[in-house]
Amino acid sequence: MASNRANQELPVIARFEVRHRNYLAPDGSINRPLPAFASDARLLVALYRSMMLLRLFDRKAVALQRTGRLGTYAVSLGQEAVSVGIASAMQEEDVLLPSYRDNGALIWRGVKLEEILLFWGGDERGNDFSGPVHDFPFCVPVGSQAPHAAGVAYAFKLRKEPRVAVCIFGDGATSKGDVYEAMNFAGVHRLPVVFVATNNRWAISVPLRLQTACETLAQKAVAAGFTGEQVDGNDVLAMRAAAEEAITAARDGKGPRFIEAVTYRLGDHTTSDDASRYRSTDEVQACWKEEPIARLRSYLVGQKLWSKADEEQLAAECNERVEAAVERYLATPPRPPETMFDHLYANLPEAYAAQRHELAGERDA
Amino acid sequence: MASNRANQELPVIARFEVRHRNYLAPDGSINRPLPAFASDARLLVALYRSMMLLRLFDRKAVALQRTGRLGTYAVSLGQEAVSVGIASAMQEEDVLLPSYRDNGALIWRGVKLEEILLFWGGDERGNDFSGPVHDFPFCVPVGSQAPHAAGVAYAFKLRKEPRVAVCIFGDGATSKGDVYEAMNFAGVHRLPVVFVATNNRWAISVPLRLQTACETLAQKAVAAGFTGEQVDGNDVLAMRAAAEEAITAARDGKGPRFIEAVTYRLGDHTTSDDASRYRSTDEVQACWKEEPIARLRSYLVGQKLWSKADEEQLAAECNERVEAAVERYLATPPRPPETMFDHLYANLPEAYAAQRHELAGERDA
Amino acid sequence: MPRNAMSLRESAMPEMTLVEALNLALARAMADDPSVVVLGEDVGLNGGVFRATVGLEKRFGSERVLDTPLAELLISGLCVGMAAQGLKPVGEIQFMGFIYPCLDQLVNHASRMRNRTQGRLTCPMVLRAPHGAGIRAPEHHSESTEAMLAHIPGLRVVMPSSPESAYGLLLAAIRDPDPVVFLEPTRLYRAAKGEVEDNGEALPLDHAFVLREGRDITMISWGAALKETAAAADALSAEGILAEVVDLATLKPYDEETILSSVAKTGRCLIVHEAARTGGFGAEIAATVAEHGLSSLLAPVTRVTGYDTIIPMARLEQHYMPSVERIVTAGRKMCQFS
Amino acid sequence: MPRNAMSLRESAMPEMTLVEALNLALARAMADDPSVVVLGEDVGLNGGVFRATVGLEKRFGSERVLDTPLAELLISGLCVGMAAQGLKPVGEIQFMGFIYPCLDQLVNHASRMRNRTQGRLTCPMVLRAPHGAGIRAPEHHSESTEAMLAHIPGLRVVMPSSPESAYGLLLAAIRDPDPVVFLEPTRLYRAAKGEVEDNGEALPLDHAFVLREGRDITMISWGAALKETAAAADALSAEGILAEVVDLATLKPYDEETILSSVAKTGRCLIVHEAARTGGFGAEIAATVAEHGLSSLLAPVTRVTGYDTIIPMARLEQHYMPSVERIVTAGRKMCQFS
Ligand SMILES: Cc1ncc(C[n+]2csc(CCOP(=O)(O)OP(=O)(O)O)c2C)c(N)n1
Ligand SMILES: Cc1ncc(C[n+]2csc(CCOP(=O)(O)OP(=O)(O)O)c2C)c(N)n1
Ligand SMILES: [Mg+2]
Ligand SMILES: [Mg+2]
Repeated sequence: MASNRANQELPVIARFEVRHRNYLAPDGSINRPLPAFASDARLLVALYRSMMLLRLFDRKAVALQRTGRLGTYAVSLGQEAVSVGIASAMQEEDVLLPSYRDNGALIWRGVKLEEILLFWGGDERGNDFSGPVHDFPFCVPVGSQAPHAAGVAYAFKLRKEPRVAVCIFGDGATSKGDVYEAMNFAGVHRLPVVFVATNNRWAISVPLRLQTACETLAQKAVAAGFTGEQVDGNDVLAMRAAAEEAITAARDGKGPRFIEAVTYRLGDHTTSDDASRYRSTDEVQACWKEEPIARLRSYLVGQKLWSKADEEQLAAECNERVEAAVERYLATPPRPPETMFDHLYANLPEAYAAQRHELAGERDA
Repeated sequence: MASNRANQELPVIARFEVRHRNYLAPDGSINRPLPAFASDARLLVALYRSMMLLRLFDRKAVALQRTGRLGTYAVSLGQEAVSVGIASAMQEEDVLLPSYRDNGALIWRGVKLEEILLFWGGDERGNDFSGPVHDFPFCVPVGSQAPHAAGVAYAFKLRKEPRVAVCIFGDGATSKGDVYEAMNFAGVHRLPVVFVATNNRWAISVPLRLQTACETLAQKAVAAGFTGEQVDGNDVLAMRAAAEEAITAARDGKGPRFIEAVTYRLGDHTTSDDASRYRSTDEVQACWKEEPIARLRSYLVGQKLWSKADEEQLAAECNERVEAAVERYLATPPRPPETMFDHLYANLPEAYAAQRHELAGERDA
Repeated sequence: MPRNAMSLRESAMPEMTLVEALNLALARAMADDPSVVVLGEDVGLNGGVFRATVGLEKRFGSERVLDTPLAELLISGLCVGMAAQGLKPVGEIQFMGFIYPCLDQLVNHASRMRNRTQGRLTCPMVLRAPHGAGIRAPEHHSESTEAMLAHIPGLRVVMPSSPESAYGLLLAAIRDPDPVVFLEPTRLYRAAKGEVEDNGEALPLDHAFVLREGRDITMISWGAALKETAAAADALSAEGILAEVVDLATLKPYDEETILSSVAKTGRCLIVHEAARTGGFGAEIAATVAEHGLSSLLAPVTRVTGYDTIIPMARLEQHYMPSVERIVTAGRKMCQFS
Repeated sequence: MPRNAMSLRESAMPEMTLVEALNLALARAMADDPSVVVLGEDVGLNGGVFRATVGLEKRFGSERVLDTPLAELLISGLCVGMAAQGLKPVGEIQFMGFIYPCLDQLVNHASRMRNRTQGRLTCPMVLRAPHGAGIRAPEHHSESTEAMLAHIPGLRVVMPSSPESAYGLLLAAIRDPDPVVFLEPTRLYRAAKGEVEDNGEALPLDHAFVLREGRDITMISWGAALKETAAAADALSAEGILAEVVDLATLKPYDEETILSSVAKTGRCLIVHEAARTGGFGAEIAATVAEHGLSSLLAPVTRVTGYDTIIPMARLEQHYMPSVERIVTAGRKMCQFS
């Protein structure tokens, strides 16, 4: 077409590209030279153990939900490498701003399993958790934590603290203006923040192609003036390497980075969802072949870093840990109703003290 | 740095580029072969006349404001080529969604000068204008008309109408999530919509570098999955050509386009602003050399399409037209107070009829 | 449907749930008028997270039943643009807790498009969202902030409380030439059942419905809280207190007349809503009675509401919402007042 | 400052405008506390479109006085993140008409950060915005939708009405450990003058101020409308009607006690606000009086407010806002009531 040709003759004034990172093939073989940390066997095993714990914990949580002992719950099935890989590259003093599906990161950072259960069991005390005190709680309104991440990173920069904010959200979240506005601001001030989009290809029933026309989510960063990279989100080594690189760069004052982690949500969106309504078993089956835990296991076994016995012992350990947490969760009585007024303000205004009283059943009018 | 090198070795999976369009140099000479429409002398003269009318109208509007006969007003000084160039490429049945600084487009599309004055004089009747009936009124909340443009374009697509929505906003607006969300949606459905960012390098006192880290605004389209082009916004031929190409493509079902029009706001932000507080006279002076009207005049004069006599006649015509409009504006009395309830709902609910009565002073209890 | 005939009670005939009634109304509206378009997250193939749009995509196609990207501001803004072009968009916001990004579009555009263009452009859109707690949903899923919306001139705010009113009011909202926010009671989606005839008849907007006539006290409520309000009226009647129950149904603009005439009859006005008390829409009702019905009052106007705190998550939500007991206690006290 | 000593009247001593008082408070807060950060559109070199932040960037640097991109949602969200990190951000929204994109952050995050984390994270932020009409500003620049904000549990909403209260309340808002929306009366920015001592003393929040003592009628107002309310009180006193004028000042949480005790004394409650009537915050005051002050009422509670329509642009805005005449007429009528 003439006009198209005309356009093609115009000078190019800016170019951008998106790169892709992967080390481990689905069968556990190696696609390219591994990053330095991969020589640390203990780290690799720790990553593996953590993903496994998450998977078993998820399974238990769903069972609790099915038997009426937990509220709606969102599993990480198939996506374990993303949140675990990211968290493993963070320092304690960094700040995590997760979405509701990032249990893997919370657990890595020290949040107790029973605290996570408390939250999904409908108890705010789950948010007053044992992880780093400045970490944000789960964010339910999709993408709305991204501006917080920019604000946190701005505080770090202002105070000249070598800390990094890490914000994780889904592919659906990348459609929200919140995320775009936050990224654009982070670009302007070269803030120490890393944005991670977990592209599990579905936002509940909405497939990626209805979410955006972009061929990669990584290119969203072009609109914010910094670099985006696409990472195989089922390869925990790639996740860890990409996160390490991005977090280090951010810490060194080199500004924000964006990571697209391509994975797949093997389970339902949450326990309230029935994914069979909107996607085929074939698609899910195919993606099972890519999943991150088997992949790392193959690699570790191949490297003689992991054995069948290790696997059995790990399963036993994890189950024990999960069961103990469940017990503590179930043994935690609800807080008294009137505590819903606690922490409403630093000091409860007089105006509401009467309501608190009423709730406490102390109607001493 | 090692980690950077590592990244550079990763395979590239997507590439993007931004092109720049310009035909006329500031001195009116030609930088590259002109688009076909440039052989239409009457069109070129019409573009020139329209830009000139706008500049003279603006001057008069400011005078009215300074003498208390008009409210806050935003001039297009230096940016005339953008709105005129864009509008000139639209069909009557297309829909314009302008911001508050796009008088040039409204006038081209048939909105009367006195209607524009009425609006800025604080009278809603200015929005019930003589332009195409479906065109949107000025949008004051920055960027908030972008989702409307996507909605309008969706309606066109649904009804299979060969019409295009054209949405114009500023560089500041590109920081708003509204604009991003709308563009992203337009990309998904390949909607017939053209987004135009008038990059006049300032959002009131905020310079572009504090608005975004992007080297071009055109690259914002990469995040929405379609093409963005940077255009010399002081070259009305480039504006018209880019708009024509984009609008034609949109009309032909080829999806949305994004145009960054690089220009400069030679005047204050509005009559409420004093730009000397935040930018240097030198900067402004330098930009005067680039302005669009002198540029086109030089070209036209060089082509023997325009003479000094033409210029004098045009000025007289414009002034006459402007004065007549001002007279009609000043002769329009405010509407009766109770009409503030008219068009609140299609039928005024009983609940508010009494308030309307009260306002009308018809307190017949 | 006669004005006083609606009821939350069960009927002897085949019944449907409230959410099924909504689905029926949507299907009817789409079949009647090709300009009706449904859009939102998961409204297509999935049929909506609450199944309100189930079957619509299959029947009317994915161009008219449209899964949007995850962006509520976008959904509301698209509706404005579509409506200005003569479509009749029905947007779905998955939970009321996610409606806030729409407020800019609702306040600055939807509600004033007609007025600011003096009628040249209009905005016949509906924005649906489930409101309220009680289904043990996660954080941010239990909001009842209708008062924020009912303050916006040019908007209509409608809140059905039964399958019958859901059907008739949704049809009315879609046919209305102005923007309507339509808030549906989450915990009644499946719990409320009733017989709904798919006769295409809309209920009037800006009308309050007297669900039950009474003598001693007027109990005004809307949306989900009508369930407890009606149950409290039952309980009070067992004590000999005859309560008149009014379903406000449309909050903006609302039916002052029905309220004032009921209070004139009973002399007592008890308002029940799930939203937090301070600045809730109950305040507006109380203010109207204090302005125009003062002389008939036999007892102070009373509000039984959600507490003035963040609505707690599942473990405490039942303590937050107005309970039958709290309503009965308040009503009893008012009737003892002299 | 003694509780009853504030006045909108002029003083014999050197004066400053309301906006200068705000500037003084901001400078004081920034000097006192290095964690205070000012952010918004044009707040830096330009000193804010109303000049409230003039000089701050020069004095405290562009890292602490930060020109943001044009994005209000971002501004509010940044504040939440900064505040959770121990900064004390003071965000500026250029006009209240552009505050709506902040609502999601205010409702879902700022107001509940403390409660939902059980005190682990907090949100000591201030969001400033000018409210109200009367300066012939363009469309969307004249909003008074404080009622939408005052319904949000966990938030504070503060509205000064004079240079003195602007200074003292802004200091209080910045020092408060919880999120505060601070709405400034646009048309009093330069019109209201008063003597302000830069003594670093904050005024109490959640306190209403009795600006003028009276006997016959309590007139409650806030923000910009206090100007006309005070003038109406003057006019009524010329007729022998002694009005008590209460500046609500903090709407959320508000000072019920001062209102109820004043109404108990005068027996009449007249509420004046610029916002649209239906669902305005006046409804809450009226409801409280109807609930807890009913027995003392000698006349119906009355609201004089903006009309329930879109606030018109400049040519009609004066007809929209409560005028001295409308207030006087209402007050007179209430005092004739028996
Ligand atoms: C703002 C907002 N809108 C809607 C929802 C309801 N909702 C919860 S999760 C979800 C899909 C999110 O998809 P994505 O961002 O891809 O994350 P994923 O669940 O796949 O991890 C939706 C629509 C929400 N929580 N927040
Ligand atoms: C949402 C919103 N925020 C703030 C304002 C106040 N305001 C009016 S114009 C403007 C700057 C706009 O800059 P830009 O988008 O570059 O357009 P320009 O004025 O340069 O044409 C601002 C901040 C507004 N109108 N809308
Ligand atoms: Mg997803
Ligand atoms: Mg600009």
